[in-house]
Amino acid sequence: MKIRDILSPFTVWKNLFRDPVTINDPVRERPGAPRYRGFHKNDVKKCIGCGTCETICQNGAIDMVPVDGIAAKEGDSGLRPRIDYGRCCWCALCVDVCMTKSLTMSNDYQWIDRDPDAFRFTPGVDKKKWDDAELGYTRPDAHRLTPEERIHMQELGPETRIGSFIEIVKGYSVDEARKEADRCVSCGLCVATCPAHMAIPDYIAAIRDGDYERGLKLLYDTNPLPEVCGRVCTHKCESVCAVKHEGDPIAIRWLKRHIADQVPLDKYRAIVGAAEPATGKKVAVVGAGPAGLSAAYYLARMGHAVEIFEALPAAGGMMRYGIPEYRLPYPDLDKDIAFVKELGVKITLNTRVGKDVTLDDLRKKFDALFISTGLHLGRSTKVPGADHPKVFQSIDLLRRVTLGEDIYCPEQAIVIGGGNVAMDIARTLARIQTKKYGKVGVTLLCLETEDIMPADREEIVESREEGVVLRPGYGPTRIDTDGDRVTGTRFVRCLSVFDENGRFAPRFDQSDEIAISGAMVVESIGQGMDLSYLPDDLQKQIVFERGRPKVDRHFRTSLPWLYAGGDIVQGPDVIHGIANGHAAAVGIDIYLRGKMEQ
Amino acid sequence: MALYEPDRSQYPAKKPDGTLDIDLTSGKYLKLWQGPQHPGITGNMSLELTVCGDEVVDCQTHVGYLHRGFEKLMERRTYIQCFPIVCRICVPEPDFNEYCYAAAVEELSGITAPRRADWIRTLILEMGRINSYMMYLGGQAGSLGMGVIGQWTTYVRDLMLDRFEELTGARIYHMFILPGGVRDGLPEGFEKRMEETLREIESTMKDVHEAMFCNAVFKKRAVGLGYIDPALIEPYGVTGPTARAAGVAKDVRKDFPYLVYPELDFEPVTGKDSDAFTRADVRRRDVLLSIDLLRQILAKMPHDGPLMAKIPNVLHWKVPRGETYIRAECSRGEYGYYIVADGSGYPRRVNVRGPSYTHAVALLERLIINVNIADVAGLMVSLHTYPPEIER
Amino acid sequence: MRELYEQLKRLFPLGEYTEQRRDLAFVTVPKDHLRPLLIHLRDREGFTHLVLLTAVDWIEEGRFQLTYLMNDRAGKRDLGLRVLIPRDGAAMEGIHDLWPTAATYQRELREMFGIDFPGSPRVNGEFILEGWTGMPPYRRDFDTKKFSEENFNHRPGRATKDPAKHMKDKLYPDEA
Amino acid sequence: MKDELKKRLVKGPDGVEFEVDPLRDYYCDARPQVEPPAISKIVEDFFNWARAESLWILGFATGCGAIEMRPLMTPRFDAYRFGVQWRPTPRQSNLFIISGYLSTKTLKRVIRSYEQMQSPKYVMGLGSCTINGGMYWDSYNTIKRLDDYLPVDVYVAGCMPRPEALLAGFEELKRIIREGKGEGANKYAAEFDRYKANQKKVIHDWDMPDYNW
Repeated sequence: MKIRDILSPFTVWKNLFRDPVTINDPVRERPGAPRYRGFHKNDVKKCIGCGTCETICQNGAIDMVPVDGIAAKEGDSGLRPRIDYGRCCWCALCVDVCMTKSLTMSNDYQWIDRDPDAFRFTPGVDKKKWDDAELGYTRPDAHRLTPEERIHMQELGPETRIGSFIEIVKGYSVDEARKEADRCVSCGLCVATCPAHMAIPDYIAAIRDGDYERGLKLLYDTNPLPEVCGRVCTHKCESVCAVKHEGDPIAIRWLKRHIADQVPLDKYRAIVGAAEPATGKKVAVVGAGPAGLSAAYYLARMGHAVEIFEALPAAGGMMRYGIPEYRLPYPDLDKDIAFVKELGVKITLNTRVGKDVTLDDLRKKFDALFISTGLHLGRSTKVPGADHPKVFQSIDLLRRVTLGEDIYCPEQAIVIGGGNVAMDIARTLARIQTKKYGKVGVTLLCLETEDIMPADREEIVESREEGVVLRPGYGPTRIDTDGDRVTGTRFVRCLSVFDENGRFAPRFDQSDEIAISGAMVVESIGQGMDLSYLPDDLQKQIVFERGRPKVDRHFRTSLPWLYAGGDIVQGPDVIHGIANGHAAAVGIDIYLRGKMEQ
Repeated sequence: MALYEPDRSQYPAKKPDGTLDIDLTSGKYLKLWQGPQHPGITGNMSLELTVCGDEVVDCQTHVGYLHRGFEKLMERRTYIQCFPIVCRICVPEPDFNEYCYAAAVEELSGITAPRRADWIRTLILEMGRINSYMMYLGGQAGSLGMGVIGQWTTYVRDLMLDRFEELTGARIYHMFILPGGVRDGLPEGFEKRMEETLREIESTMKDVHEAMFCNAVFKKRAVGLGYIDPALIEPYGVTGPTARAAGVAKDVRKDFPYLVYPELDFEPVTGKDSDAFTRADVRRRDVLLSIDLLRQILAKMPHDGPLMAKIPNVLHWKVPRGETYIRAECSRGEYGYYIVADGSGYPRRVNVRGPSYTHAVALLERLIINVNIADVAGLMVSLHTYPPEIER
Repeated sequence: MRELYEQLKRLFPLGEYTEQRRDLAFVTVPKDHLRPLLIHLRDREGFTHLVLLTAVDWIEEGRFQLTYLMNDRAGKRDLGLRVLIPRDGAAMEGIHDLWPTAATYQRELREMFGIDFPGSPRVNGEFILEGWTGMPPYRRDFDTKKFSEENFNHRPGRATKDPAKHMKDKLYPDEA
Repeated sequence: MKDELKKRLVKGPDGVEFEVDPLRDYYCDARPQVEPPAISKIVEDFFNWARAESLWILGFATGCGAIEMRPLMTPRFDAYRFGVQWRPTPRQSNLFIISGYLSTKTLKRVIRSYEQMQSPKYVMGLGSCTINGGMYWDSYNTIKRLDDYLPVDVYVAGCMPRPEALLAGFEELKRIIREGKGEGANKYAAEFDRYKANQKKVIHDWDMPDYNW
């Protein structure tokens, strides 16, 4: 043993002269680091109650609970996360996965209590001392646990599509659809917003699993027109998608279409199932639009004999005669209708109720009636010159195009209106012009400015791409005519469309007038209904509310055997029509079964 | 077989059936339990010692006091949900769990973590290694009679925990390395504060060298204690500093380079004498190596670029069928994750190979024979085992 | 790794071969050939390090997969040997005489999976669990959540709501 | 039951055979009693003050939380200045920190250690695991609610609670003791049967006496 071995331990003594490293008051002097994952905070106003935090929590520490003062509404479940600190492990996965970034963590870490049940609280609702802490963990911007970008949808370029009526959107491939479906967080906020309350997270899960049969079955539970809805639905669901808060919403509509596209028609019956045993009851449906087809489908499933009466030469209603082919190709519409027929629904075409057959006849022959005749009367602007023969209604033109008629289409056309129908006619005219003249000459004007235009965003973008000139924010004052020719239209700037109560009351700046030249004017400012087929005595018995038949929650009018649905009740929308049809079918079924028991 | 048997030439005698002839009623032998009650370092395991006088003649280890059934729990958690729980498997050095798990899931899913994330991962692993060694050095000195070393090393370890806290947002369970990358980059001014911490550790290591390794008492007690014959290294699955102290330069960082180790300049630390003293010394020099590596990492590390690879939506992350094994060199030896995926959203089987598993049971039972009772704790600590990773 | 497999294949009847990485492969081995193969790998091929020994429960197929992961440090490669044994009356020959440390693994497998290794030291004694009378917990048919709920008290007062269902109850309770 | 714990006949050095029941012979196993407070409130307050200022912790790290106790024992946080120190044996301790999850195997040792501690004694639960199972809520081998098995005086939230939080916990515990509310040991005695029933429900091989001190 060396002497050094004895002496060197005494170097410890040099520490006698060091400053102590002891922290004076560790309890109060040591706040957590800026990134510290301390106790949770939640911005309850930003939170949408989607529950992804609950889903990801491996400790089962989070409950979604209703909170006073926060009601469920579209896009917000009204629930807020309650965290059990008897489970939490402060991994912050809930913060990382939070769709709105409302859930964060403070840098506070001291919570002592005698009562073990106290450690359960709803951040942001139960006041805690760390609610105002500035530091703490928030999800770094680049750190994402769910993909934010929507899978790109292959579309035809404007040059290709303008020359024909070929469908623009190509649809997802299986791989793309699986990737897009993978983005869904399965929160289910969309279900409430969907008028048909489709099981959206479930069918998206079916795509993820590649189980299209399950997917199709789920679709048909609430929607018998998936090919149609997958293309032209107004997809309100996407506007409340939890993913949209940081990124693009899930392409719910296109995923639905993908399922229907993947399954051939001849497999439908085996997957969805056949109708129930016949009940012997008969139901007549007037109008083969989405509501009529939907009602007929569900009634047929329930075992009732259904016959649809359609005035036009093909079934589909507005889906066929309103929506242009480039948005909804006829074969896809036919596929949906074919399956409705396959279930035993009889569709009598070219039969206008009120003319070819009276409603009273139907009343006698059938046990119940469902009317869904839609809005097929165009509304006029009623400005001077609007009654000129070269001033058209968009809805008439679209129908004539579908019927194969050669419509009048000059090199320059003016479309008045800012909704989707206006876009449809503008783009239809653009296609006809391209065929006829090789160039597009359509100007679209509407009262609304671009940010509040009712048309879908992609419609606005795509019509611009196709060469349609958009002049939002103008209202027509006069249509200039010269004998049997229309020469143009004068517009004034629209200052505001709605008054402070939100009612339609446009104000104009008369000094700012423009003149647009065009040999044709198409009015597309809304549609009305034609209920002239209802006999007068019935018209009197039916209660109307703001011009529409009043119905109960089963879409029964004031007459027990008469149900109504679709656009005439709900306003123009495919998915609402489908939902109405379904609800009415349930109501009719209850009514008929009640009668059977008597 | 003879090699694997400890030297029992003196006593007790063997019965014809091969078991030891220990008659507790004779008064010659005594059963003595050590643990599981413990104040920290040796961990919750107990030794059922049979002693004769103050010499251990037989030993059975008892583990399982910390068993939580991780491998079972992971089978019913999704791949992302496993990420927060893996670090709990080893308390003093949790990051290797996070890295091995993340790397295994990435490999099975066909994802490559961004390079910058690899640098940060390496940084964290080396920081964790220093932390773990600081626990060890304090424990080793404490178990052989020197309390003050533990006071110092715990202090510098705490400084390192401060760095961990500002980088990862937590002191002990960092939960920072997740499948796909890491959570965030370095905070501002981190390099400077890290350098200060490293300097503090270096100066403490000098003190430790003086006060512990040059200390006559420590030398007297540790030299020759728990000698591991190099021939035992492979049969007993010995890895890490324990193997390196026997002159076998086993170091996963060098043998099977992972992360950014190929870009770092280092040589594994080895020793010759394979006893408790050499093992302590190898670990002390390993701390210095880690300090050097940390400096290299901070100097070479890129400061921009992505930190996360594109990963599937974690809420339904499915991993294709397959099995893999990912290893890393932790402060105690080879740490590894064997993961079997069956194509679902949950791992089919996860097996954690902690170095303590081989060291603390079979090897300890073998080494402890003929050791003085007073040295049992010192021997246990010199193997540097953490019981939670034995039973998981 | 492929060459090693081809070479071994001439000596042993090997099954399915999966190359996971350049330096890691898994190969299926019939139960009876495991021991000679291990000895061959250890003494001739440099696979001296038994990294781990564990089991996977393929309950659907009624089999356990035992994985012996061997490591050759000099050759910088790993070979995993898969041995499939029937789940009923699962038993396997021990390798604790080749690697004494394997005895620990075998004790764990015995306790956690119920796979017997006759002759392995202390294999029937308690290892990790204490007073355990039920099914070996790592078997797939053992439900840890159910067990936990039945045996331990959880704190009451927890209740959660599904957002979609809650919204239905609040916003459209009557609709289909 | 282990062989060595079974009743057996033993031959003494004098050749006389006698029966040994290790379970009864090893332990003192009378039921615990509720200790009434001192007659005078001033005396009791004084006692409580003294108890509060000398928290002696049993050095039994039952789970991961132990790792944050070492910093407390060392200069940086230095709990000793607050009258808190760690003792190696239950006989000298009056505070048991359950540092996180408890496997049933450890629970058995914890119960014995707790019972051997001197009254009045206190229990502090660290982290989520002691409150409601924490991240091991679905594990087959850990208990979920510590207050089913031992009377807990104070809980500290966190996983792990940091040393600073532990110090705050000591402050709170001192306050509780000074107010005379640290009645864990008496609660254990009063509700002894409930605690024992819960303990025996999860510890399947109960090979020890019901109470030992």
